[in-house]
Amino acid sequence: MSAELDALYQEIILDHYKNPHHAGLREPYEAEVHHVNPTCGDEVTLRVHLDGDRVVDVSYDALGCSISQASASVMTDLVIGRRVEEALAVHEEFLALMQGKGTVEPDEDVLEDGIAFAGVAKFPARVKCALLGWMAWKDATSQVLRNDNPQETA
Amino acid sequence: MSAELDALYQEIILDHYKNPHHAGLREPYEAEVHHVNPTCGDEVTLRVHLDGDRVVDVSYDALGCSISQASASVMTDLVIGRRVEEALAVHEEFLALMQGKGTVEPDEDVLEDGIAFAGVAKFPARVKCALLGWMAWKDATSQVLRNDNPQETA
Amino acid sequence: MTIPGLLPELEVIRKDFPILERTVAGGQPLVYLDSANTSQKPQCVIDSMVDHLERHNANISRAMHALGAEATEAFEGARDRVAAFVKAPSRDEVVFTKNASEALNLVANTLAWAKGPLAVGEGDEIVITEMEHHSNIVPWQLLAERTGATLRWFGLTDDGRLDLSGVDDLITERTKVVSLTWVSNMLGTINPVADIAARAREVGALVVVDASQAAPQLPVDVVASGADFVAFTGHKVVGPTGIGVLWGRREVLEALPPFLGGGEMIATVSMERSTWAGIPHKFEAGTPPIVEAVGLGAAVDYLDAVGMEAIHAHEQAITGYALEGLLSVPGLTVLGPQDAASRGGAVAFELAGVHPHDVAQVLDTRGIAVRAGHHCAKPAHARFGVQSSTRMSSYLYTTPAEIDALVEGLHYTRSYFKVG
Amino acid sequence: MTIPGLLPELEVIRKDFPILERTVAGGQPLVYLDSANTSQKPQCVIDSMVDHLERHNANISRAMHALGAEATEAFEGARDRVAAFVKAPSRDEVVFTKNASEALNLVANTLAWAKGPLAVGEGDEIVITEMEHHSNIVPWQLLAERTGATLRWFGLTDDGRLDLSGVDDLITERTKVVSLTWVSNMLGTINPVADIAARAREVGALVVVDASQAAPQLPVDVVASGADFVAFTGHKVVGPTGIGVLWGRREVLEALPPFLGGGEMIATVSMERSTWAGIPHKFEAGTPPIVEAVGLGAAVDYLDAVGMEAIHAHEQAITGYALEGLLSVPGLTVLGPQDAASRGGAVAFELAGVHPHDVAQVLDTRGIAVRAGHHCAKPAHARFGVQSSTRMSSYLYTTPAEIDALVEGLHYTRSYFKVG
Ligand SMILES: Cc1ncc(COP(=O)(O)O)c(C=O)c1O
Ligand SMILES: Cc1ncc(COP(=O)(O)O)c(C=O)c1O
Repeated sequence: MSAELDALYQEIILDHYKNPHHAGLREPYEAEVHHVNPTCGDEVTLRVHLDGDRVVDVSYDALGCSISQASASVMTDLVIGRRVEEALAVHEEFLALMQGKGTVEPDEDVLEDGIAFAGVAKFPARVKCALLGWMAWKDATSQVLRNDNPQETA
Repeated sequence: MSAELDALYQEIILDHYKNPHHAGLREPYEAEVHHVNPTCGDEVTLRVHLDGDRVVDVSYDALGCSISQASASVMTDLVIGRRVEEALAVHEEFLALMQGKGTVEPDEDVLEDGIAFAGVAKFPARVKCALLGWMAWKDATSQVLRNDNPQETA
Repeated sequence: MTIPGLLPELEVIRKDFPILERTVAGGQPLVYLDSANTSQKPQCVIDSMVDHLERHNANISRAMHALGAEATEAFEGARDRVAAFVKAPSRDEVVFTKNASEALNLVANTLAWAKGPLAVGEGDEIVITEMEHHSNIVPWQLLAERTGATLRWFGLTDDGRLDLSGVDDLITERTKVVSLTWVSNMLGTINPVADIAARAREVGALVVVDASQAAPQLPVDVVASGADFVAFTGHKVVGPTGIGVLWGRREVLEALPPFLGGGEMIATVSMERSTWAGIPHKFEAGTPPIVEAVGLGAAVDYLDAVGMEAIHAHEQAITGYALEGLLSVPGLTVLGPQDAASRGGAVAFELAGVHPHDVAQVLDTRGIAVRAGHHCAKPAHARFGVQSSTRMSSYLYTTPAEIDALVEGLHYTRSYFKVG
Repeated sequence: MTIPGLLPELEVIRKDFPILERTVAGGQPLVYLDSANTSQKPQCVIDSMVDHLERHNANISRAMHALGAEATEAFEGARDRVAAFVKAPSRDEVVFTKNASEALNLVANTLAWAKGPLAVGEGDEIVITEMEHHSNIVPWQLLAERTGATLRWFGLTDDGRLDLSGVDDLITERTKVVSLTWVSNMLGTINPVADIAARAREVGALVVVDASQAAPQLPVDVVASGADFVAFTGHKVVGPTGIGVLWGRREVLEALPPFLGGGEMIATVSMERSTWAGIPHKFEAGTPPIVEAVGLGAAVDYLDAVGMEAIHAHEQAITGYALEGLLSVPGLTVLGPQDAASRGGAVAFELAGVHPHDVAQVLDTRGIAVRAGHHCAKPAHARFGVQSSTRMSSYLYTTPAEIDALVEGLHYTRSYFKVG
């Protein structure tokens, strides 16, 4: 049973959980969202700061399990500094991995630390945890993009 | 199966069904009620005319199956002309017969043609039919009695 | 007996339904002709429920353990199957209720509280028909009474169809909702729902279709029906009691306020205020009918395996045969359309001189189960000047021999009551 | 292991529950500690449902044939058994709903439409508590929002009991309804419902008791509870999903307007207006959960046969043993009262350094089923400054050995996550 657990709780995940990257809420930002997982109550408040088509910062305050926290941390590593379009492509790749029920082979070149979540896909109840931060990021980003003249809302 | 049916559809019942006694709505009356059997939709409109403690007339307009029609007819035979108290006692006796699931031995001296309904008690779905007219009569009678100064409502 | 359209493997199908092997009334075989009231259940439906209760029972969503995951998958899997059964564009548009009545009340009730374009109020009109089941009348009476809106309805023609002559007077700019049955449970009439829906769309009214009698018998395509909502009930599609289905168009479901409040339908709750989950969960407060969904999933799979087209053909063949047999009984009058092609498999009739309750009683002593009464359609009975009727209704397991037994039983009834 | 109060024939009882023989997580025996979420079902309940579906299935009341009479008797017989289970003065006061959530919504919803003395409006107050399940919060939030009434609530003490210090400020002449849980599904607290009901009666308020967690564990006497309404749910009393119970005092049920409209709840229907059936049918629109009532009847019979006093003693013994074991785990904090005597069998806890979802996951790989999350009690979690917790909950089939497995699993969890 430990092997099964280890497949889920990769060292990388536990590391990110204990030491989350880019945690905390920062300014400036163009959109802030609050997402919850109604099932278990995990919550994330997340802000994005774009400059043109570039993701300059993603800051967040997350309450949740190791998987959801680590996933948010990994997500920020993967999207900050990228062009929005590229970041969205990474998001797609991560989504495909999570929804693949364990059949999708992760691409380390794209997902980097995100490949540690491959095992999560086999635990349907945890997929929502792993996606919480990503969904919040995507939502916030779309809000900024929808807004033709992005304004500071702080 | 014909024997079973015959236990239910006694000749007396079919006679009353074809030639109901005291049918039609008449004046004078002190109370009129309308009862329905919500299950099958059988309906009866019934009027009572009391003079002091005596049941002078019971008139009715009934739509329903053989059992409910015959039962109303037999009921009028049994209550008209009686003192209210006596009539209510007959009602109790009939009720006991109907709710006895076929275990109660009917008393012909009290129930007269009403004993023909003994077989109905074995058909739970038909008990409501047999009681429809009786319940309406009891309801109407109580209305008159509740009214300290009975007035013509016609 | 070979009638074109009958299911070819009828005897095999009957073997799937354990109750059909029962005897009643002192050893006589059961002739079950009350399927419009509730259908019988195939073994595979019963087995799926037993397997769930014996091996996978847990609460759903909220439970994260192995059993919880299995139960959730079984429940949500059933939603997928039901969505496929009615060709719903999205599984999220399939809301599980407790029966068709609740599904219809859900719509009427949330409209009573809706704000904005969906709000119903004074001056607005709700249109139903005179052939509705009480479950598609009373919710709208309550809505009208509570909001000050006016209830109007389509009358019926003498042959038991909707009287569409005044449609343009009835469905107008004032109309907010048109709710009608697809197939009448009393007259058998199949209504032109898509045409009426098209007219309702023109004036911007919502269209609610009561498919309680249609879903068991016809291939249903919710989008093609033109409706905004389609309701039906589990126990009439060879599924269990305790579950019904409301399909609704996403935009409308999303715009409606919640129905019942509680667990599962929330996004977050504080003492001061709460926010709602997305559809379909917004409308599913509390522990849903889990084992019932499992049974319903197996039921629609069963129907799909037999084939809804084939079932429809079978119903039509049996109904045609039944109409012929019934009309051979002297003094018998069939209510509703007389041709099988334009009707469903419920046939209500009168037998001169014998009250329906007595007809049903005599048939019952011969093992034949039919329904007598108003069939929860009092206004339709009133329209035809009758207080009640006898109704036979067939389903995919009904045989011509059962119809013969009915017809014979009706002849016997007449002789027993010495009519004619 | 002998602990005073345990059910003497525990191994025999376990044999009644087929699912307990299942293995999970690669061959490990199932340790089911999630009974407050939903209970497992004994074979006799499952068999009663199968027998009904295979032999007696028909619609009720409306069907007059042999099967219809059998189904009606089975359904109404279940009402008699449930009435006896909660000591209802009259079977007519027992309304079948789809779950406890619907039962609570039924009361809140009909009060929104009530006229006369029961009407709720501006200036009126509704009192609940901070430890309610979402299903006893959201319906009252909706009622308050829709009528302009004000929602108020009892706060909680640090040890997880109702803070009754301000009761006279909270329950006043303005109070129309007091609704509270008998046993908390998160904190385990058993509330003094009769005392609070007495106070509410003084000011003429209606009292609604959510007995969803009480009915499975305690002998319930609805009259002694002092309540006007008592709600519980079938699936937590070893019955099936798809059925709940609302008991209500006759006068109040009779005075309330109808809830859902449709078949079965009417006296008569015309297109212009309808009248209602008497209670309980007035509140049971549409085909009711028939096979579910059959299962529930068998379920309460089963519990009565084991004996509710004995079950209560068992729960207390197991809970005491569990509290002891849990508190031996370093870093573990139990939420709610710490003594078994004043609480029910659900124990929510925190484990320092490990998120509840992760605790549940590790336990699941050992075959142990617990619940993690907010347990539909977000406000109670917020009160204790936690977002979620892990909850173990026992029932009449729970053994001390299962508690040992849990405690061992928690030690393992700590070591796996390298805390302490
Ligand atoms: C205290 C309490 N109230 C209400 C409910 C709601 O019950 P149901 O989900 O069956 O409607 C539950 C269980 O989920 C509960 O524990
Ligand atoms: C046309 C129609 N509508 C609605 C219903 C109500 O279904 P249920 O009783 O399952 O809610 C029925 C069946 O009773 C029906 O035949």
